Amino acid sequence: MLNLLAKNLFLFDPLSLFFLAVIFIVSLPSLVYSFGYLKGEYSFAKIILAQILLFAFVLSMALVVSVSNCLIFLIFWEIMSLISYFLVVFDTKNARSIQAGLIYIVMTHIGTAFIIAAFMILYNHTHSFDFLAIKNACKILPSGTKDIIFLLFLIGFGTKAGIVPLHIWLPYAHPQAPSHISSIMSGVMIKTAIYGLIRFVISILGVNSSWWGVLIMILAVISCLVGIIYALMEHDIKRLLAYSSVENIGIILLGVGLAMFFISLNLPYLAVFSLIAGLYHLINHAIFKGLLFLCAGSVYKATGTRHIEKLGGLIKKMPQTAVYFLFGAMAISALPPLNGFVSEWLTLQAFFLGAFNVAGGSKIFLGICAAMLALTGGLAAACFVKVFGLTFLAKPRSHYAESAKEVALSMRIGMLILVVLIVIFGLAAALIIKLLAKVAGSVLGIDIGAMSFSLNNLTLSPQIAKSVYLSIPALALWLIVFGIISFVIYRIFGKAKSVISKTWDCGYYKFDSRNEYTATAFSKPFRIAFSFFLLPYRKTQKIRESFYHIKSFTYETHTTKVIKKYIYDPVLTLVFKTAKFMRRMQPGSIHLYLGYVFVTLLLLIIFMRQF
Amino acid sequence: MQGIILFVLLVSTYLMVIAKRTSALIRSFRYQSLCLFVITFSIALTQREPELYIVAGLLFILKVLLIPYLLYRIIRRIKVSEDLGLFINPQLSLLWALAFTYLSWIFASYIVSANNTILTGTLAIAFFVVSAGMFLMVFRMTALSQIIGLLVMENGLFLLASTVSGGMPFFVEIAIFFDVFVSVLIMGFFVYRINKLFTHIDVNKLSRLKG
Amino acid sequence: MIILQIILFILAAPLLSGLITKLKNNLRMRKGQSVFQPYYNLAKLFLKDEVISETASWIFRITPCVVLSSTLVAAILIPVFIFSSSVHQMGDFFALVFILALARFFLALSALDTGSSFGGMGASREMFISSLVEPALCMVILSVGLQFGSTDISVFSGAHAITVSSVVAAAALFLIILAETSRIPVDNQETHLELTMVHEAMVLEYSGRSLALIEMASYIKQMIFFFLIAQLVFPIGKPIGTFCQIIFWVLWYLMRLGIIAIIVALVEVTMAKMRLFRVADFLGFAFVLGIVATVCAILGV
Amino acid sequence: MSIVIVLGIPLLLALGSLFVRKERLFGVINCLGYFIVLCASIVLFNQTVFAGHIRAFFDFIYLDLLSAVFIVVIAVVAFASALYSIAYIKKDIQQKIISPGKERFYYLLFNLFCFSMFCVPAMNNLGMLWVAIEMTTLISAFLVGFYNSKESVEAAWKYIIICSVGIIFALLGTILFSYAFSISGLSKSLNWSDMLPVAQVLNKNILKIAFIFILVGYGTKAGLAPMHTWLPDAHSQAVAPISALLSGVLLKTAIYAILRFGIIIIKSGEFAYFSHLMILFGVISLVISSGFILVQKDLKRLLAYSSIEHVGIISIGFGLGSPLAIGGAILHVFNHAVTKSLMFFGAGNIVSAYKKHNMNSIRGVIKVLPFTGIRVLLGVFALTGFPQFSIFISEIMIILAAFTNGSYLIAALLLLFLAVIFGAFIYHFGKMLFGNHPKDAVTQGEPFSGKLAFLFLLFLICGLGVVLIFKYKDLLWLAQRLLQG
Repeated sequence: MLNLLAKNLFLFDPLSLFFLAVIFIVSLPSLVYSFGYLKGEYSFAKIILAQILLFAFVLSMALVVSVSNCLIFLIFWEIMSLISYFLVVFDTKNARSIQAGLIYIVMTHIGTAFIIAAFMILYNHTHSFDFLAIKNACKILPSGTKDIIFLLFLIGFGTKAGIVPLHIWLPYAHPQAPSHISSIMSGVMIKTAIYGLIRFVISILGVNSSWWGVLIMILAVISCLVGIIYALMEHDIKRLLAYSSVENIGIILLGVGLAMFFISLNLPYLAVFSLIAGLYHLINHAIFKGLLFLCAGSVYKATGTRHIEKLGGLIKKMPQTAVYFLFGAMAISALPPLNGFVSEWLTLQAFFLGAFNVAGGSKIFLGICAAMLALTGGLAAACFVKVFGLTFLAKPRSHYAESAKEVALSMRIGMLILVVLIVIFGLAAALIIKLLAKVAGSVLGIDIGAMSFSLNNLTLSPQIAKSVYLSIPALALWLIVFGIISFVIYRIFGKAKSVISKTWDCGYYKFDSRNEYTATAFSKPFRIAFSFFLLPYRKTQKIRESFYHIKSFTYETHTTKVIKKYIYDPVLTLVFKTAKFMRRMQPGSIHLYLGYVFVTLLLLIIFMRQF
Repeated sequence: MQGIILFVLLVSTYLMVIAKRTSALIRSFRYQSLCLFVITFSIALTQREPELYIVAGLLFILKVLLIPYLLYRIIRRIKVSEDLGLFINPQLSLLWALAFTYLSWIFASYIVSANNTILTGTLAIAFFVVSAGMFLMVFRMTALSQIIGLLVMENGLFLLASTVSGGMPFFVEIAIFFDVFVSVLIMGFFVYRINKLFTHIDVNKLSRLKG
Repeated sequence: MIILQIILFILAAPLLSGLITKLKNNLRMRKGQSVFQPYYNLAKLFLKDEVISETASWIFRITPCVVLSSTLVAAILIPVFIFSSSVHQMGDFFALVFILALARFFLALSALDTGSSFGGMGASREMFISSLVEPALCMVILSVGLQFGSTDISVFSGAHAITVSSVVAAAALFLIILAETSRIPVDNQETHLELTMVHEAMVLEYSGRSLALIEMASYIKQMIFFFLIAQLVFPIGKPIGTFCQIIFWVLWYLMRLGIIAIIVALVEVTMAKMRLFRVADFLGFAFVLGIVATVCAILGV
Repeated sequence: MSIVIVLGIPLLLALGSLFVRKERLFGVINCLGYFIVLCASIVLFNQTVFAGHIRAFFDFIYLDLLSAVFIVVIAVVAFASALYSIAYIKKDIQQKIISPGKERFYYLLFNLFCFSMFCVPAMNNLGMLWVAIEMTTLISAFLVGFYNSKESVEAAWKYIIICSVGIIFALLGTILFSYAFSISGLSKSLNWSDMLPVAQVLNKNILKIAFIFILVGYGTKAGLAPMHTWLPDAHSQAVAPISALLSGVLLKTAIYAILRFGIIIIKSGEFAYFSHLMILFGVISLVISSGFILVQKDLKRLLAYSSIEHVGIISIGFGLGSPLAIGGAILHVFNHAVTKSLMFFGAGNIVSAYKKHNMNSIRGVIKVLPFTGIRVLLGVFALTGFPQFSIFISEIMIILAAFTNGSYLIAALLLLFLAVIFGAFIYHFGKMLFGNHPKDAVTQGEPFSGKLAFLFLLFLICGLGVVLIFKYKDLLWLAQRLLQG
C-alpha cells in the first residue's frame, strides 16, 4: 500500500547526478554574480531575502532531480515553482512583474495539474508511488493508457519546459526576475522539465510506439523556429534571451525525441547517441545561456535599460563584459571552437546516422528536421550578431549607453567562470561524451561497452556507416596557427602606417549615432521573409508643416504574437464571459434566492429515481 | 369529525393565499392555528397521552393568541401601508394553490401505502400547507408576509408530525415551540431595524448586495 | 603536404576569379581586364595605407585575421592532394559549413562596428541570405552522405560513378554558391550601389592590407565551393600511373574548375540581380532541389 | 466529564460577559476559557478514539468519533477567533464604528454562538440536533447584523429567512425519518444511537425522500450550491472574527448533520444514492463558486465563495465514499476551517486598514501591513492547495480516491476547477498584495493578539502539512472507524 516512509526516498543514478552537476555549474557563478548585482538595487533586508530565496530555489531544484517518490517529487516540483514565483515578483514596484508572475504561476500550476493526473493514473495501475515499483509495473501496462499518460506528461512538462504552444509565460517571467535568477531559471529550471520527460517517459514508462518520438520532434522543430523568429524580432535583451531559450529547448527536445524514435525502432546505439547529443546540448545551453543572462544583467546594471535600440558602443566602456558576451554569442550560434558547435554538430550527426539506418519515408522526415535545425542555427547566428552588434559596437545611441561603466568585480568573476566553462566544454568534448554515454546508457538501460566513443573517430561500430571525424582541439589549433600566419602576412607585406579618421559618410558633414543600423532595421529582411507567421503591422506618417514641407516622419511597426492572439486570448475572454454571465445569478432579491431553494427541492423529488 | 376540521384548515390556507392585506393574512393564520389546535386536541383525546394536552395548550397560547398579537403590534408600531405587495394577483395565486394541492396529494399517495386514505389526505394537506407557506414567502414583497409564511410552514410540519407519527418526543416538541417563538421575536426585531433604516419593509427593494 | 595545399589555394584562387571576370567581359564583347588583375589588386592593396574609423573597436582590427584563418582552415579540410591523413580527422562537411559561418559572423560584426548604415545593411542582408542557405546546404550534405555512407568530405573524394542524385545535388550546390560567393542573381560584386551590394557593403570600411586579406579569403572560399561542385560532377580518383598520366590528371583537375567558372560567368551575364526578398524563394528552390537529390539518393538512383 | 467542560465554559463565559466591566480583561478571560475548551476537546477526542462512543446526561448527549472530530475543529477556530476578536474589537472601538457598550453585547453573542455550535455534534436526538442548528442560526443572525448599516441588516435578514426556510425543510425530513421509523413498528424515539442498528429494516422509499429534504435543508445551511445565496452576503457583512467562525465552522456543523443522516442511509444499503447526490451537489457548488470567484470585486465575498468551493470539495469527498476519500474529506474539513479563518483574519485587517471592501482600490498590502501581507500571501497559497500546506494533502487524497474509484470525469473536473480558482486567486491577491500602495496609507503596527492568532493558525497549517505525510496510516484507519459511527 502507500508507504510514504520508503527508505530509499532519494535515488542518485547517473541521470540525477548529471542534472545535479548542471544545476550547480550554473548556480555557483550566479551566486558569485548576485553579490555585485544586488548591491545597489535593493535595501539590505531585501538582499538577504533574495539570497535566501536563491538558496532555497537551488535546493528545491536539486531535490526535484534526486527524489525517487512521485508524491515528494510533486511537492518539491510545486515548491520550486512557488519560490520562482516569489523571485519573478521580487521587484514588486512595477506592475509588469506582477502580471508576469501571474501568467507564470498559473501556467505552471496547470502544467502540474496534468502531471498530478498522470501520477494518479499511474498509481491506479501500479498502486505505488515509488519510481522503481512503477517501472517494473509499467511493463505490463496496456498501451492505450501508456499513450494517455505520455500525453499528460508531455503537456505537464511541456508547459514548464516552454514548448511552443505552451511557451507564453517564458518571455514574460524570465526578464522580470533579477538577472542572476533568470540565468538560473533559463539555464536550469527549464531543464528540470526535460529531466521529468526523460525520467518518466523514457526510463519509467518505456517507449513502445514510434509516434511519441515523432510528435516530440515535430513540437521541437516548431519551438525552434518560432522561438528564434520571435527572438529576432525582440528588442529587449532579456526577453530575446528568453525566446532563444525556447529555441534551445527545441534543439534539446530534438535530441530526446530522436532517442525515443530510435528506441521504438529498437536501434539502441543510435538512441544512446542521440540522447547524448540532447544531454550535451542541455548542459551547453545551461552554461552559455546563463552567461548571456549574466551579461544582459550587467548591461542593465551599467546602463539602466534593456532596450537594444537605446544602447550601443558599450565595448569601449565595458570591455570585459563585451568579451564575455561575445564568447556567449559565439557559443550559442554554434561557431566551431566553442561548446555550442559540438552539441549542434552531434545533433545533426545523430540525424544523419538515423537517416542512414532508417527505412525510406522517415529518412526524408529526419532530413527535413535536420534542415530546419540548420535553419535555426543560421537564424540564431543572425540574431546574436544583431544583439552583440547593436549593444556593444559602434557609437552609443542614447545617454544610457554613454553613462555606462564597467560592472563590479564579483559580477565579472561570475561571468568569467562561465566563459572558462564554455571553452573547457568545447575542447574536452571527447571526454565529456564518454561521461554522457554512461548517463544515456543508464537511462535507456543499454550497456554501452560495445560503442567506441572517441569523438575523433566517431565509429558507431555496429551501425553500417563509415566513420566520421571531428576533433575540436585540432580545429582550434589550426585556427590559431592560421590566425598567426595571416597576422604575419598582415604585418610583413604591407606598409605599417594606418590612419585613424572618421567613418565614410558619403561626404556629408553630419555623421552621428542616428546613422547606425537599428534592431528593427536589422531584422527587417527576416520580418518580411517570415511575414506569413509574424503578420507585421506597419504605419508611416508624414507630419507636415505645410502642404509642401514635411517636418518629420513617423514610422511604427510591430509583429503580432500569433499564438497568444489566436489561442490564449479567445479562451480567456470565453472564461470571463461565462463567469460574468454566472454573476447575474445573484441579483440580490431574496425572493429569487428562496425560489432557487424551492426549485432545487422540486427537481430533486421529480428526478429522484435517476440517483 | 377530523375530516371537517381538516377541510376548514384547508379553506383557511386558501384564504391566506388570496389575502391582499396584512391584517387579513394574520386573521386567516389565526383560524388555521385554531383548526390545528382542535385536531391535536382530538388526537390527544383518542391516544390519551398527557403530554399531547400540554402541547395542544401550548400551541393554542402561542399560535392563536400571542404571535398574532405581536404581529398586530408590529403593524401598528411601524405605521406602514397595509398592502402586502403581491407579485402575482390573487386569482393566479389561487390557481397555483389548487395545482399544489393536487401535487401534494400525488406526493402523499406515493409515500403512504395506498390502503388508508385518511392518512394520505392529512399528509397531502400537511404538504400543501408547507408549500403554501413557501408560496407566501416567495411571492409576497413585505417582510411580514415572510414571517407569516415561515409560521405557516411550521404549522404544516406540526400537523404532519402530530398526525403521522403521533408527534415527536415531548421534550423535542417543547424545544421546537420555544424556537419558533424566539425566531418570531428576532424577526420582529429585525423588521423594526429595517423599518428604521429603510423607512419601508418591502424586502424586494433590499438588493444592495449583488454578485 | 598541407603547406603545398595552402600555397596552391592562396595562389590559384585569385586566378579563378580573374578568369570569371575575363569570361564575363568577353561574353559582353569587351576586352576586359587581364586574368591576373586580382593579383595586381592584391599587390596594390598591400602597398596602400590603411584607414581605420575611430568608432571601430578591436573587433574591426582582428576580423581580417580571423576571416582569413578560418577560410584557410576550411581550405585544408578539402582533400585536394592529401586524401586521408590526420588533417581530415579535424572535421567533416558540417564542420566546413560552420567554420565558414565563423568567418561570416566576424565579418558581420565588423560591418556593424564602424557604425555606418552601409555596414549595417550589408550585415543584415548577409546574415539573412546565409541563414536561408543553411537548410539547402544541409539537404545537399544529406543527399551526398546518403550516397557515400558518411558526411566526411574525404569519402566522396575518390572516383565514383556519376549518379543522378549527385548531379541534382551539384545543381543545388551551384545555386548555393551563387548566394554564398555573392554572384549576380543574389548580390553584385562589382557595384557600390547601396541598394544592391551585400558582401561589398560589409567590407566597405576596410582598406589597405586588411582589405587585401579579406579579398584573399573570399577568393579562397570561392575556390573551395568550386572544388566541391567539381568533385560532385566530375569525380576524379588519386593520381596514379606514369608521369604523363599524372600531368594529364593535373590538367584535367584544373580543367574542371574552369568549366564551372564558365558556367558561373554565363549565369552572371544572362541573369539580372534579384530583389533581396525574392532571394528567399530562390534559396527555397535550392532547398527543394536538395530534397529531390535526397529522394534520388534514397531510391539509390 | 470533558463534554461538560466543553459545553459548560461557553455558557459561563456568556454569563460572565454580562457582568464584567472592563472589556480588555474580559477579552483575555475569553481566550483562556476557550483554551481550556480546546484542551478538553482534545481529551474528549482521545476518549472517543479508544472508547468508541460516550453517552452522558441520560442519553441526551451521544459522542462518537465523528462528533469528536467536529468538536475539535470548532474548538480550534473558536479559540483563534477569540484571540483575534480582542484586537479587532478594540480597533473597532477606536475607529468609533461600534460604541463601547456594544462590546459586552458582542462577547455575550460570541459565547452563546459557540455554545450552540458545541451542542450540535453532541446531541443524540435528531430533533434536538435540529433545535441546536436553529439556535446557531438565530444567534449568528444578530452577529451578522451587528454593525448598524443598511448592508448588514439586509444581509442578516436574508441570512435568517433563507436559513430558517432551509431548516424547516430539514425538520420535514426529520419527521419523515421518524415516520419511516414508526411504520416499521419500533420505538418512537428519535435517538440516533437507536436508529443506527435498525437502519436495514426501514422502508427504503421514505428514507430516500427524507434524505432529499435533509440534504436540501441542511445543504442551505452548509452553503451547497444552488442554496448558497445567503452565504456571500452574510460573511462579507459580519464582524471579521465572526465571519471566520461562520465560514470555518458553521458550514461544517451543517455538513455534520447531513453526515448523521447520510450514515443511516448508507447503513440501509442506499450508498449509491447517497454518493450520487453528494457528488452532484459538490460539483455544482464547485462550478458556481469558480465562476463567481473569477469576477469578484469584494474581498470578503471572494473568501465566502471560496468557502462554497471547499464545501463542494468536502461533499465530493464524502460522496466518493472510499476510506481514502472519507479521510481526505475529514482532513479537508479541519484544514479548510483553519486556513479560511486565517484568511478572514487577514481580510479583516486589510479592510479595517483600507476602509474599503473593493479589491481594485486595495494595493500594496505588503508595504502597508507587512505582517498581515506575508501571512495572507502564505494563506492564499495554502488555500489554493500548494504542496507545503495541509490543504494540498487532503485535496490530493480526494483526487486520488476519485482516480482509484474509477470516476475519471469527477477527478478531471476537480483538477480543472481547482486550477481555475487558483488562477483567479493569484490574479486578485497578486494585484492587492504587491504594487505601490496609495499615498496616504502608512505602514501600521499590528496588535500582539492578532499576531498570536495568525501564528497559531499558520503553525497548524504548515505543521499539519508536514506531519500528515508521515502519519498517513492511522488517518486511514480513523476514516474506517468513522463509517461505523
